[in-house]
Amino acid sequence: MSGHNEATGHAPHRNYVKIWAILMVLLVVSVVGPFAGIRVVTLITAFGIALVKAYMVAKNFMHLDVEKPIIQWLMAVALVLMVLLFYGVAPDVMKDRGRNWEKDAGFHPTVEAGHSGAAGADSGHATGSH
Amino acid sequence: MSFRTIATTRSAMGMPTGRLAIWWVLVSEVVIFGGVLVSYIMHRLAHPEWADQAAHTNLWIGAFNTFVLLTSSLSAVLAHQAAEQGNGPKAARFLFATIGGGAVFLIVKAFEWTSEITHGYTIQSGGFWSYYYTAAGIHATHVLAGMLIMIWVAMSALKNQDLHRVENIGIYWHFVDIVWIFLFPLLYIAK
Amino acid sequence: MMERLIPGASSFSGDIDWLILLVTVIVGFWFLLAQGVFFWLIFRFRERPSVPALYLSAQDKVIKRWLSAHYLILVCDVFIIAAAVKVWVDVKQKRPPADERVRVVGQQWTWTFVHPGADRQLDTPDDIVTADDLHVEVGKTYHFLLESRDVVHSFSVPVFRLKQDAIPGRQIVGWFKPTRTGDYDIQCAEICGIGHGVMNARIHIASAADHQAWVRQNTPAAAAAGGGS
Amino acid sequence: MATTHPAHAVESHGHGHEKQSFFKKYLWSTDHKIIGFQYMFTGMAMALIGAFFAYVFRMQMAYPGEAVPGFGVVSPQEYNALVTNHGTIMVFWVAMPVLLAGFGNFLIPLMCGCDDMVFPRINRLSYQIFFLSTVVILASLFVQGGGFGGAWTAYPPLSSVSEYNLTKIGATMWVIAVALEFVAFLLGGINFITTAMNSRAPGMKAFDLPVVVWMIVIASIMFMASVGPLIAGAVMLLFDQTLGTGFYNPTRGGDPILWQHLFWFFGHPEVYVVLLPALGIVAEVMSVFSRKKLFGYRLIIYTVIATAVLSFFVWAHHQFIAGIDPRMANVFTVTTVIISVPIAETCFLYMATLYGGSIRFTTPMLWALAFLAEFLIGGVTGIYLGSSGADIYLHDTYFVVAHFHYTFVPIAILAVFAGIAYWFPKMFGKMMNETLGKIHFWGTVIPFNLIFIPLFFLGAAGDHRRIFDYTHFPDLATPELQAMRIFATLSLVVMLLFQFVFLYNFVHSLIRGRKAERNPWKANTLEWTTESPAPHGNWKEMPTVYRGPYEYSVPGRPQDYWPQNEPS
Repeated sequence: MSGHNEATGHAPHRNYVKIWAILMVLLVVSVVGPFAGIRVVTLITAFGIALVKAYMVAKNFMHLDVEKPIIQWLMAVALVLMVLLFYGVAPDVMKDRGRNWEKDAGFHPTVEAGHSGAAGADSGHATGSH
Repeated sequence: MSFRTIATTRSAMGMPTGRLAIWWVLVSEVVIFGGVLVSYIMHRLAHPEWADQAAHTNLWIGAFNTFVLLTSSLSAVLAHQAAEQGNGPKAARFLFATIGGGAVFLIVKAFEWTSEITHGYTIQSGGFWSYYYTAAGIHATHVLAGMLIMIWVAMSALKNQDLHRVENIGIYWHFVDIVWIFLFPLLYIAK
Repeated sequence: MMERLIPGASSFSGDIDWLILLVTVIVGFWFLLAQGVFFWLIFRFRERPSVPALYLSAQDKVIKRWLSAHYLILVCDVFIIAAAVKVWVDVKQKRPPADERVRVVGQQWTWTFVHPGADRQLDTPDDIVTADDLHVEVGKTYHFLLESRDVVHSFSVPVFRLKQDAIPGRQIVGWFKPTRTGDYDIQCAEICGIGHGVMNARIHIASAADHQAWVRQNTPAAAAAGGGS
Repeated sequence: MATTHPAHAVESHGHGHEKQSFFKKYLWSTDHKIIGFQYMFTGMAMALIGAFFAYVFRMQMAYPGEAVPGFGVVSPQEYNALVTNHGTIMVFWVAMPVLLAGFGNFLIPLMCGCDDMVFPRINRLSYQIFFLSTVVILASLFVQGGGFGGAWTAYPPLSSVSEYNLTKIGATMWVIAVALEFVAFLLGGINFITTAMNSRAPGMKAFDLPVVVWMIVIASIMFMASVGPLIAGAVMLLFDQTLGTGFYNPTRGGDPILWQHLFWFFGHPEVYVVLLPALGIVAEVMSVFSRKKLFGYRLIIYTVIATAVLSFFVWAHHQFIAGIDPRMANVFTVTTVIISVPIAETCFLYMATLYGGSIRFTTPMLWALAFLAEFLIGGVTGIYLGSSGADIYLHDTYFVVAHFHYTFVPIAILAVFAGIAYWFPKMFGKMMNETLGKIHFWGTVIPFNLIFIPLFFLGAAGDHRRIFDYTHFPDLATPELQAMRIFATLSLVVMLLFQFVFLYNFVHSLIRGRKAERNPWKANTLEWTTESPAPHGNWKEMPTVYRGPYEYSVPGRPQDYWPQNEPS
């Protein structure tokens, strides 16, 4: 099955080594970025460059640019779904107080998970005020 | 008895079946990693104090592993190029280089984790470490699975068989690479 | 409609009953219409000898006629959404100022209620702590501070039409205003382990005089002595 | 690459039919039909188990504390485990394997006109993983401490901390089983999607596919797109249980609400994942037995896609009172109620198909019509629960239970029986007994309504879910309410007893049934153009497609059907 070249019209030549070299430069930048000590710069060099690198790998190595549009849409939709998940969940999970609740800093459960104890196994009795 | 069914050889939408399938695999992988990363990002933003835990990760090991994975991606795409030219043995050699890259990645990771665990930073040590080990662990499992499948693909590529699989496993490998590209800043740089 | 099944005893129970009735009317109309048409179609177009089936392809005009149901349903939806959101905002999103606050703590498998006592302030020595019995006064607006000490519970008072999950590690605030005296069930409505089925409590809604009498009788002795001086 | 010239290519089957051992033919087969049967029979066996659970806990509810015949006295722990595993099994081990994997495997290659799935060995692996998950979930009921009892939604910390659920091993095995099951269906789903996309018969365009194939594919895509976060969440839950992490532990920076979101982000689309194949089966059956072209074929698919897309935006309506931000609830109310528009449109289009038809009341048609009528009840009662204001009261009451059983029973029972009665000739080469089929039909549908209509009223009266004994709640322990519970329970027993009619009919027809011809129902779709039962490889010569699947009663033709593969 060597047919997909004709089928999708892959670009015949790409200089993969050159792309790899660019990726390496970007990697160096993202590692060096935090040493500037400026938060904004770190964010850009870390996540901005991660996006660029991911885009380059997807485009050039995975050949997503010459892939069928339906595949490009698929990937985009999957990513959009994750954004949707984030914005659906964040109001509840990401904050420490909401419209009608706040996280309880002094919360002590009856059982500390991971440190197994016998307490809580039998029916709890009413304890005093919080 | 041949396992190659007529169904497999058809291509009603003008795209090889294997490649189509691998993209669907990636859709399911995007949402799996998406679930972990969305949860992690949310908690990370909610807990600035996790930065103290993150400060103990080793940036240089992370950077080295990024380098290894990016390079292995290069050899994977070169293997694809060789396979397109019909040169199975050459493709297999590049694939073995990629497998080697994956092995280096996992070995480095094993040493990194061992060192961290002996310093007392286990999966129970805090929220960041839980996500750190879980996200990187799921990723490492994917690297391992990709290597095993790649060995199988390379063995048949040596005999000039099933060369289309070289591209498919390559697409998967690049995806695993992309996941790491995001894990690297999320786990190692953001402090 | 709902009052026949279960009495309503809070200021918003009537609103929720009204919303349920509204949905029943709107949805019931569509339901009966659809079922009526459906059974008529089944009866009318049963197989009869020498009557062949029609060959209809969905032409534009026909499609449009069927699509118009879209808009009708959408209009009904808007009514339902508007009513539902209004009730929701009143019950869950807005909170009228409180006359008193009570703390409700869920725990496997009991409810602990902290009443503010005579001074109407929580976290003072005269707080009255009870297990599985909540005493409130009719006509007063209460804010409840809902907590859980272990797993997810759900504080459900059917006569109030009120329900709110208790999440460990969070304090959730809600409100209610009893409008009718009597003793009613409090349930845990979220599965919470073996004893979920016995995690029952009672709410005692009393008139002002009766409630004050209860408060006096149950004020902790130490607090009564200290508070009286 | 013969497929680039579809009209001229004649594909024929290379490998002959060598004699195979029983093991190779039925247990280790890569044949899509056999794998479909494996899924279907496993699912049906699990349905019996799940039904038995329902019988036991309904009996306990009706006669609290008394020994249940065939089980004994039910302890609270056992009650929780039964309720939990009834839900889990019925959704993940009955509805999914039978509808999606069973019918999907059997139908997609036959309806697409190809010899097998595109990846037969992955398909086999999919079933093997699924079988393993079945073993794990069943074994979890017998380990020390008993089966997991934290409801099928498994909200942490109850599910994540063994001191709370008291079923350390059972809870862990439950998570592992569910995760394995997801992996199995991901592998299966990739097969379904690629087969339908890429392996259609020459001449067959996407809109020549029968609706059921579309539905199964859309369902697989939805499953694939929604399950990822839950797989991640399940791994995190497993680590919370076994490795002592704190992903859902509020004292350690985690959040119990996170699981609820991850679960329902999958959990709501999941409802549509099982609904769509059922809708597809019903479309096939209704079109054939009313001898009518399916009305608005494309429109049905568009409305279903609209429903599928919308269903990703509604998940938090399961959490209205779970402590989520009340303002978010308003958003989710809007999306939830709006979803009624496309799904009602789909129902109208189905009903429009009946208009002008010539309806034959065969057993499959009865099941399909009952599906529509009953599903409508499930649909309209959903509006109550989607309206946030009303959900404050109705949430976690028996109203919810009745609502989703009015969706799931039509989906996983009525539509499945429609499918089995319809495709039985093609599956096994025998006709099913119509009289027994109709007895079974009425014996199932009438008690089904008698079970769940009382539950609506019980729920409205304040009965909340998963309670093993209502005598502790004075307001609920009234004789009237208890009489309704007993009535529902007895109806359930009647309904379960009538299932033996089906089992008898199934086995009897398999052995003694009248031999089926190729096309006993005079249907158009491709699976009826091969022998009954379809041989390995499906066709000796692969079919070519010339028209859509629903050309019934075309004027000017001697017959009232026009098979897809018949040259014009």
